[in-house]
Amino acid sequence: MKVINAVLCPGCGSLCDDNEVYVEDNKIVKVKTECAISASKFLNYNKERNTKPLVRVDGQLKPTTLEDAVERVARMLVEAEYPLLYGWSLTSCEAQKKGVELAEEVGGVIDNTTTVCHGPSILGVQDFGDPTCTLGEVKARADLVIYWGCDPSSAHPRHMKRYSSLIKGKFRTPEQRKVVVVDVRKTPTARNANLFIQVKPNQDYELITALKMLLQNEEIEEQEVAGVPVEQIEELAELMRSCEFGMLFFGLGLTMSEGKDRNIDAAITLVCELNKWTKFAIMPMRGHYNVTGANQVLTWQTGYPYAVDFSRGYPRFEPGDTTAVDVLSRGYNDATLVVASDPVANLPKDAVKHLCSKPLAVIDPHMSLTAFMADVVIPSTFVGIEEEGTAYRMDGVALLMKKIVDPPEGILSDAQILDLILKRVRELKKGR
Amino acid sequence: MKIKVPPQTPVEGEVLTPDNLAGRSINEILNLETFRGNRRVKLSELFTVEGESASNPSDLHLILEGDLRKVRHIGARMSAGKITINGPVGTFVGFEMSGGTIVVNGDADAFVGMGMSGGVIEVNGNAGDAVGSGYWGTRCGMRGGLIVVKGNVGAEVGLWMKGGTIRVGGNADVFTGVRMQGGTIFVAGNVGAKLGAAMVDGKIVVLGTVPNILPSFYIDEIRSNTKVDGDKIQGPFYVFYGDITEGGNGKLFISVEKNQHLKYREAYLL
Amino acid sequence: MVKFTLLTGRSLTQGVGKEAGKFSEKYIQEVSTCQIDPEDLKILNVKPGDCVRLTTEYGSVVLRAAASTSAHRGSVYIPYGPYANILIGTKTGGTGMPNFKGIPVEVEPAPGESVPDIKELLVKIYGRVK
Amino acid sequence: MEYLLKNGYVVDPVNKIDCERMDIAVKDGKIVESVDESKAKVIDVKNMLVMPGGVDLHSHIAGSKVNVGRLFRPEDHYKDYEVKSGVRRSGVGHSVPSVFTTGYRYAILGYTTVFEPATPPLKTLHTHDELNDIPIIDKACFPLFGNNWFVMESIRDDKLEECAAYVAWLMRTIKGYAIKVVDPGGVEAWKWGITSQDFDQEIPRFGITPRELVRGLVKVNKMLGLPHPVHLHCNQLGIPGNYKTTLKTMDAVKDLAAGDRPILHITHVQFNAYGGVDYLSLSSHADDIADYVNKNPHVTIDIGQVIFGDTTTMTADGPFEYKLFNLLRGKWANSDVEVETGAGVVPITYSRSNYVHAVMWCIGLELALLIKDPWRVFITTDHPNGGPFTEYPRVFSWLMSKKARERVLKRIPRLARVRTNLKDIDREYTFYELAISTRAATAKILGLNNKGHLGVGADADIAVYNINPKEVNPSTDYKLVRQAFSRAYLTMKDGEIIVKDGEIVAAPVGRTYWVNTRAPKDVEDVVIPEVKKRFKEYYTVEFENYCVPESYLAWSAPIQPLEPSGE
Repeated sequence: MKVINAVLCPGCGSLCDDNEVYVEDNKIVKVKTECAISASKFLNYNKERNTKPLVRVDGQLKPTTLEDAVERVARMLVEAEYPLLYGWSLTSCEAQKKGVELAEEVGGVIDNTTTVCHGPSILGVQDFGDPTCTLGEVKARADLVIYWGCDPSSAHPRHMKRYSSLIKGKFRTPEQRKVVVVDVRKTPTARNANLFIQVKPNQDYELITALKMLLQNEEIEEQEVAGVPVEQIEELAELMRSCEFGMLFFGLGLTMSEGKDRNIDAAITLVCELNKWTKFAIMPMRGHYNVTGANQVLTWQTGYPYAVDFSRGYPRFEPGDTTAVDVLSRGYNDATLVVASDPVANLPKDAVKHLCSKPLAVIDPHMSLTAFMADVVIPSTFVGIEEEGTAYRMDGVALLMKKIVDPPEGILSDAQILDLILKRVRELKKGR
Repeated sequence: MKIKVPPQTPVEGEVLTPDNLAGRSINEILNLETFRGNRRVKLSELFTVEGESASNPSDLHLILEGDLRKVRHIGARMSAGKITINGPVGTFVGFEMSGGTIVVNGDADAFVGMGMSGGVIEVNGNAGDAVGSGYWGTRCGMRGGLIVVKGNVGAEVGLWMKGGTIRVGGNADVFTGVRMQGGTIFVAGNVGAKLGAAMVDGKIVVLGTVPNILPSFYIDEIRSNTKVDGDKIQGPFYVFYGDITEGGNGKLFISVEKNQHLKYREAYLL
Repeated sequence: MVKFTLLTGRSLTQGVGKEAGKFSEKYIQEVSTCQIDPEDLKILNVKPGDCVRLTTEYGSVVLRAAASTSAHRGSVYIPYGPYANILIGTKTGGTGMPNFKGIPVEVEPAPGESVPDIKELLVKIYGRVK
Repeated sequence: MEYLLKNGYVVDPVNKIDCERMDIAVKDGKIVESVDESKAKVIDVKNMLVMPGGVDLHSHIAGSKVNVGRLFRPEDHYKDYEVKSGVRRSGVGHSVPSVFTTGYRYAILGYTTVFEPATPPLKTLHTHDELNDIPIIDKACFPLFGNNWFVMESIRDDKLEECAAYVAWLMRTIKGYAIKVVDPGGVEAWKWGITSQDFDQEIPRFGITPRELVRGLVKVNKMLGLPHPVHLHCNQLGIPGNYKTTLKTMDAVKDLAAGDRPILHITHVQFNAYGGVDYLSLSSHADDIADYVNKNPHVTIDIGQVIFGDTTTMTADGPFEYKLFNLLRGKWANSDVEVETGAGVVPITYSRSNYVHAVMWCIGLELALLIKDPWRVFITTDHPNGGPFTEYPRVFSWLMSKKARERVLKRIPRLARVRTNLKDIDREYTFYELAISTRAATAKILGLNNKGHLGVGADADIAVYNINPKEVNPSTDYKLVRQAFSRAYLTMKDGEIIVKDGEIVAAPVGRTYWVNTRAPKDVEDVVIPEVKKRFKEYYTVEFENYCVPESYLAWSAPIQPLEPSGE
């Protein structure tokens, strides 16, 4: 039995890199980790695995050769006038780079799942900036940690113990840290917080506004705001003002409810305001393990982090129009390639309806719901288990994921498959 | 010009401005290129053209017919002349336009008049989100001109707006006048929540209902009427100022009659 | 029929189940269950495990009801997934992001109805598979 | 492939060639004595200016803060884009261009080597990820050490050898090139919200002053024999009256110098040469700085010239960016990095009619003109802090023409003219001096023996500009100078033609240099396990995962350190 140390978990945006994985006969037999999602990932990744390229014939998915599948995807993309290349958050930066190159070559729109997680956060950043830090800064210094509209106990199970509220750092012990949760529900994280503030759905913006008023010593002409008594808001304002290093982690509770980018606008400007009082930083809790990487790669290659339209031969960014849900709901695209994501499970019904009404190809290690609906399915390796690759943690720290076991025979990585498609696309374009 | 068949993929309409078309013969216009999706196509593939061109953009009246829902950026950066669109139209109508007139006899999709600095856009139907906003990151919305929407508008009307006027005949969704820095928004119908959020200057007049007022606005007075571009609008109105968190001096004029649930704020009148 | 606010979100079970596969019992079970406050269940006259029909402006679906004290009164919580998506609209307010949280929803008991099988559901709504 | 560039006017200061008509022969990527004219491809560059490829030692082109600048400024790029064509990938430009565009635009200016001067060690995998994607040019990155806990603790405890071992380990582990110090101790203070760190003030909770820290790192640099001196961004950057700090800093290491090899490079000095007590009384002290540099061979500087227009400031100096944000109230990004450093990004528009900006503009040029030895003052805009690198030709024309300077001087506020010395300076750079300051001297101070000259054995990195140096008088024809330097007639990199008549015709991969340093084995054997032990407490990543493997670099070019020159 082989023991591999310091293994990165390709689970969530925390990208914990201290897991121990035990391998016997090219199989993962045991994982030392404190995280249920991580354990499930390493031990179950091989279940419900499709190892054959599939193609839809008479309504049924039938096995085919890799060559045939690549040919079909390439043709689909070359014939399309406005293909959408969507996904990218559960794969390596190496594959994402190939994706950008392919999107540029076929004149399509490339969008990643940011569009339905922290897209609004990016729009907020583009208006106001991003006073942030790496997670180690929180570990070393934070004496106030706020989780707003996020539930790390459920979505980032080790976040608190490894990076934020429950870890000992150079200048802080866990006992010296205060934890505040603001959410519409009493989440598992909220149950252990020093202060839980239950905000009415869709009224986070009002609550942040009230906080800003109190920080500026302005009077509020209300008894309660967003369902929260003004005294309780004052209590939170005082905690924020008086801490030495405050950290605001926020999640989809802010980006998905009414206000979206404006909620983030408010949260960022709140943190800017707080820096007049003390040191304060803000960070989105990114979900998929390499969605941050997708933003980074797209940004340095195209200038824009998501929703990039190459139809005119150069990158254009018009979120609200070139974002995946808008492209699909307006019926713009005439073909879709989905890589490392499952839009059928994640996007609203009407968007999925259009997705399934046009040619659809999927590259994914899993038999996802989208693969179940696709015309062509190409199985790929699991990055971080069967394949090396770069990934970016939620705070922008890049790390190299390891290869732990060999993939099933004949299965290529996302990057390799995309490269084959790209080559074939170039040949087909030349021939036209 | 009439669109032949509604396109399946988005068409770039930037070329469709009096500035671009003036001085060209019908044949030349038919041979102009644009993009349908990623394909370069001639206008003749998309449109049939009748009538005659003019040598001066300001004398040119371009009439577009048909289903233009997937045609975006029509009238982008135009400076003079007139475009009439008979039918529904796609996103970014009048993008960064500086002069002239666009009339849409149908619904317009999102981002009407993004970054416009002058001219008039009239939508005789509904309009989508972020009417009169600005390109991402510029922190500057519409700076001048007039946008009139007969029907309803989506969220974030007048986002970052700095000047000019937006008139809405129907209802406006959430965040009307968010981050507004100047200019005037008039809504004849109802508005959604977070009216005037983080505005620093400018004026918003609402004749219909307002679900609530943000805690960062203070009541100032009750006025019997107000003016929008010189037109007298009959009140009475609650007048709020804010957004206090931005040190703002924006003004909200809100119908007293339709918003009796705000009566409790009268207690704070000095 | 009672009016609620719909919230969708992540849950640990959904996260763990997802890793086990999107057709796994664990995942499907989790994403086809809606969590409602026990008091609200009483008002609906529904027991945990019973089926309820949820209807929004955008769609309608039958799910299993579960009692949860995390969900506060007046709200219904569904983990992200193919069932929740039926109830979500595509309006993005110019941001690219649909409203996944805070949507008005009507809930009513659905005796005699059952939670649709995932594959049948996909085929029924999105077609393509024969 | 063999080439012969015929009949050009060659300017090659290393080989003391000043506008001589001669041929340059190229074979297998190198400059050679001669080639067989019947086999070689002959390119006639008659009456054109031939120089070594440009070498930029300080330009923020890659890494996390650059990408923050790209990400939060869509308005910076949406009107300046490059369409995909031929070998060229698409991209966007202006002040924070995308990676492909960065490589192309540098090559079009005739630059072939560009160093990224600030990488947080923890985020250096990211920096290399971007450097790998920048085509054509050779590059490297400087890891930040000036606020590093291990460094501060070991210098405090007087354990210089251990500090050197740590620096050596880090440099080769993450594939860095030189010791970069930004606002020594000031970023650590900022992590507690403190925005001002003086040179002789104790760094909070570390019991050491920036003076001790800088001296320690200069000693370490010598012990390790790194090819480039300590590359320092001083305390109090951007603050009126800061010229005193700059002078103090340079003087603090004077006694450590040996021979005439510079031991300290002070970067973008324009931002650190201010007199006055506030922005209203801001004035130029470039003359005092220049005077010091003229008298003391142990320092070199680059200017950090300001260009009027819109750009993006970005630096590891987080507290400076916070202060700038409070002046401008626009967008602000800050990114503190655990244990090591921080970063801030703030967009700015330098305006000719703004008194402060006008003074800044004057100071940069004064520095370049008052420092007599072009081997010790280098032309930069601290891209993109003073302005985008694409504006270099404009800077060249100002340095080469008093008339060009006067055109701008006439249009800045009167008080800015009064409180600066630029109006009284008559000096004009020659092509020879320009070649020193933009390639020969920068290559030399970086320790790149194969760059910055056209002698036999040098890398065949060549720039040909369509201007006749014998006929054109830069003093009056400054517009021609600007035009010629904006679009190289020909850029050759490693013997391959990259730019032809201002257009990109090839886009090969460029090298990434790094220094393969080692401290004595017995010291490293003690220090590295100790670092590993403290790593768990300090960081949030595992020691093993901190490493950037050599295989990660698209074209790894390790450099051996020089002979150590003692403590």
